[in-house]
Amino acid sequence: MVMFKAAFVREWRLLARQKADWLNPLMFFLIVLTLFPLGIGAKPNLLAEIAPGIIWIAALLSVLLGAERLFKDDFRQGVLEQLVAADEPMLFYVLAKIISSWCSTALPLLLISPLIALLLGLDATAWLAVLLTLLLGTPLLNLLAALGAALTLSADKGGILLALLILPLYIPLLIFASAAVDNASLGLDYSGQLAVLSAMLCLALALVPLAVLKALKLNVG
Amino acid sequence: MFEAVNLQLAAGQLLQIGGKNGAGKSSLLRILAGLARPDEGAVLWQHQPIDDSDFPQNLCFIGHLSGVQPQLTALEHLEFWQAAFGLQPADGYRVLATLGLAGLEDIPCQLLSAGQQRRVSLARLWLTQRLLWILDEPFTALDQSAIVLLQQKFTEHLSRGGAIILTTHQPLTQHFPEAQLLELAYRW
Amino acid sequence: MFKWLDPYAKPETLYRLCGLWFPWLMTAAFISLLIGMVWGLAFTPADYQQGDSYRIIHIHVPAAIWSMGAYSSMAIAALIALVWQVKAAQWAIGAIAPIGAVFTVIALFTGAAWGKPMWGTWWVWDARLTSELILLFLYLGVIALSGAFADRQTGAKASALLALVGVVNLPIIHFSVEWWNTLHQGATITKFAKPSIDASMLWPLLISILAFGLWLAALTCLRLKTAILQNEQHRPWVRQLVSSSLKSSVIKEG
Amino acid sequence: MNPRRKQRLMAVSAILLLLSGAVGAMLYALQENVDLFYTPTQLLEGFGKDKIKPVPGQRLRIGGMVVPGSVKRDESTLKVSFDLVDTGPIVTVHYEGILPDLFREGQGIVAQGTLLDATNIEATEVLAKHDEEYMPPEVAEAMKGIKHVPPAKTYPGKTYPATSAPVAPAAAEVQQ
Repeated sequence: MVMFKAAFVREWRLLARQKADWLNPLMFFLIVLTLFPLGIGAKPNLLAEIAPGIIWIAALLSVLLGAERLFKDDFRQGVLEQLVAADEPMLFYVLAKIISSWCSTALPLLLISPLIALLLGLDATAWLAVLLTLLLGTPLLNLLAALGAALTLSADKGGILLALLILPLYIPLLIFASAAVDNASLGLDYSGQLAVLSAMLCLALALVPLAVLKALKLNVG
Repeated sequence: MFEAVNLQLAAGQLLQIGGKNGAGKSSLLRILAGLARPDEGAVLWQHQPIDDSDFPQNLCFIGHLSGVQPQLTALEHLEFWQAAFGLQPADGYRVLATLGLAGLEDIPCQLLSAGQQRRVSLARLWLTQRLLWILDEPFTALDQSAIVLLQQKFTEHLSRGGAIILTTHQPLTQHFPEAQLLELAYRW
Repeated sequence: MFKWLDPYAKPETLYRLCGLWFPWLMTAAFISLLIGMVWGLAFTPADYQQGDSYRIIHIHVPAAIWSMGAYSSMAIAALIALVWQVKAAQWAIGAIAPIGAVFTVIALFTGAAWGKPMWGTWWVWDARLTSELILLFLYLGVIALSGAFADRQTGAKASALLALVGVVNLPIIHFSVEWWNTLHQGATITKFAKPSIDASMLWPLLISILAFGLWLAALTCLRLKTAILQNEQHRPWVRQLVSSSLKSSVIKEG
Repeated sequence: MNPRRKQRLMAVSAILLLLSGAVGAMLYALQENVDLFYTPTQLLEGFGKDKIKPVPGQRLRIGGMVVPGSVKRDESTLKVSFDLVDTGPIVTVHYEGILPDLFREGQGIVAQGTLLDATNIEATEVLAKHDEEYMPPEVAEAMKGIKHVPPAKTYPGKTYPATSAPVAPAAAEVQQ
């Protein structure tokens, strides 16, 4: 717990000093969203129809954009190897990393989601569905991105490989999230999809931190 | 990389690992610290393989990477290490002052010189109670006064029954007549 | 733990064993593949609903089953590699992954070719098809990851870890047809009740499945042999092997 | 209990809790039908507690049984229309394209498209699902009567000359 607090405080200090790390993905998200209406023409119906897909793809790309830096500095600076050698409770370090990365990349997306809904012509029910799926889905994005970052930590072309490894794992998330928003905009019930999303989230919360831990140790060793 | 390394270290002893560049000094240190696995053979701590013992809780490892994050200040580093590595709670200002960093506590480390960054990294040794120190080139970038300071710290640690394994090209025998020297030869 | 595994984990022994098994496995695979394909594709009766199109199951089903079978064996190898640090298991991962990927491609391709006339579409994003596609991506990820590191050991271990994480996909593939209302039909022969396929079609299908399994095993042996030689090329036993095989070829020529 | 072991115990119990949460959520999800479509009754009488009716122009999926005798084909194009039924009301689906082999009168299909008016749907895709049973025609006849095989349509290919896959008629000849 001490470790968790220490790592969390350290992470927030770093985020406060390296604002580009989390502001850039957010800007990227917004710009991608504004490019879509320009690219397909501002037909309100069409836009509302494909909005869930756009929002989700922009969200997962922006999470991916911030993923590589997650453990990179600590690896390069030797913090990781010192933690591993001293056998400190790394699990808490990993959790602190993932939680603060969610707070810095995904939480802002949730906060600006009403604006996005307005931009893409979504109605209130669809917006609620977008919000709920983002709430359940973005932690999963961050967890899997952390896994990818940890696996490719010492790889030669880590960044692009990270995307190649993790994007396929995002497919089920994308399918259920956009199905939920789709159902919502058709006036259908979408609690089933939300349940699937929360099942995936629970599973990932249980297993991914351990896998991240193992991957970090592999890359350090 | 190397074969037939056989060594023992008792409490209160210092082991210096020497050898030419590329002889495998750092790799040997990583194996001793449990970060890498030997292809053959084993590392024992109190007659037990290090994986099954309380070895990690007795180890303080500082590799050739300093562990200093450029954006954080010296004081913030001490705070993190104190909490994360379970070090002694201590007055950070006092430790940093001992190391000649008074007045530089709240400056991001990227603004410090290489030698000053090294001092920040080594500050951990002033906070730890752990028995075995494994240090990779601790004297790199340090000036003469800092080297003397560090050697004094070594003497103090050894007299308390600690043990030190380090790599360096610095001759240490005049300060530590008891020190063992292991010279790694370049095999091909 | 796993003491009985130790002698087989020794690269030299494993190399000999693979060399010993390979010809038998390959011959058996070839014969059963021939029987299964000819019987299944030419001599079984047509289906009462699907006509002749259904015959593609004699390729589709074995490929799909063994794409998952290959993944499970790869995951077991990964577990052994990570927990007991057995090098041979690391090499086995690299040996199996490309074969599994090819089987997955075969399953996806034949499935699409079957789906077009039967369902009316090449591809739908339903649970079974999507999870099988993710299986392919997992295979590709394992292959890419193992080659991405300057330190080959790290690459092997990282890909082993990815292979283990990907195991969650296997039950999803298997149960997807029961859990979701998918276009893909339910299990025919792997369900616990009596297979819902007529005996005249079942037998050639079973032979094809056996054939694909033997094929997988034979190719794995072959690739593992190569991997062992590559990784152990500087060891004395490999040098001895090479020099003795060189000698015998010289004698033959002389 | 030493702190290290206590932490391990906490981690293990947290993981077990999360895993059971995952299983619970999955079981709930399986009760809900995730892959939803409207049935003709729901389309006409409204869906759910609030009797929500889809509006014309809305995209939707509809699933039902093809009403026997309702399949009407255009002579010169691939245009086809058919009626779908579940328990009472009938809706008409209009489609242009090749119908799947397993499209039969009296069988269940799912169509995806847009609602034209209250009872008409313009489909962009018609999907037919088949079961996991495989058997030769004779066995099917012996076991099930000819339930799956409407009398005039013993061989799939011959029922829909305009749309069938080319292999099917050949199969018929082999059988005879």
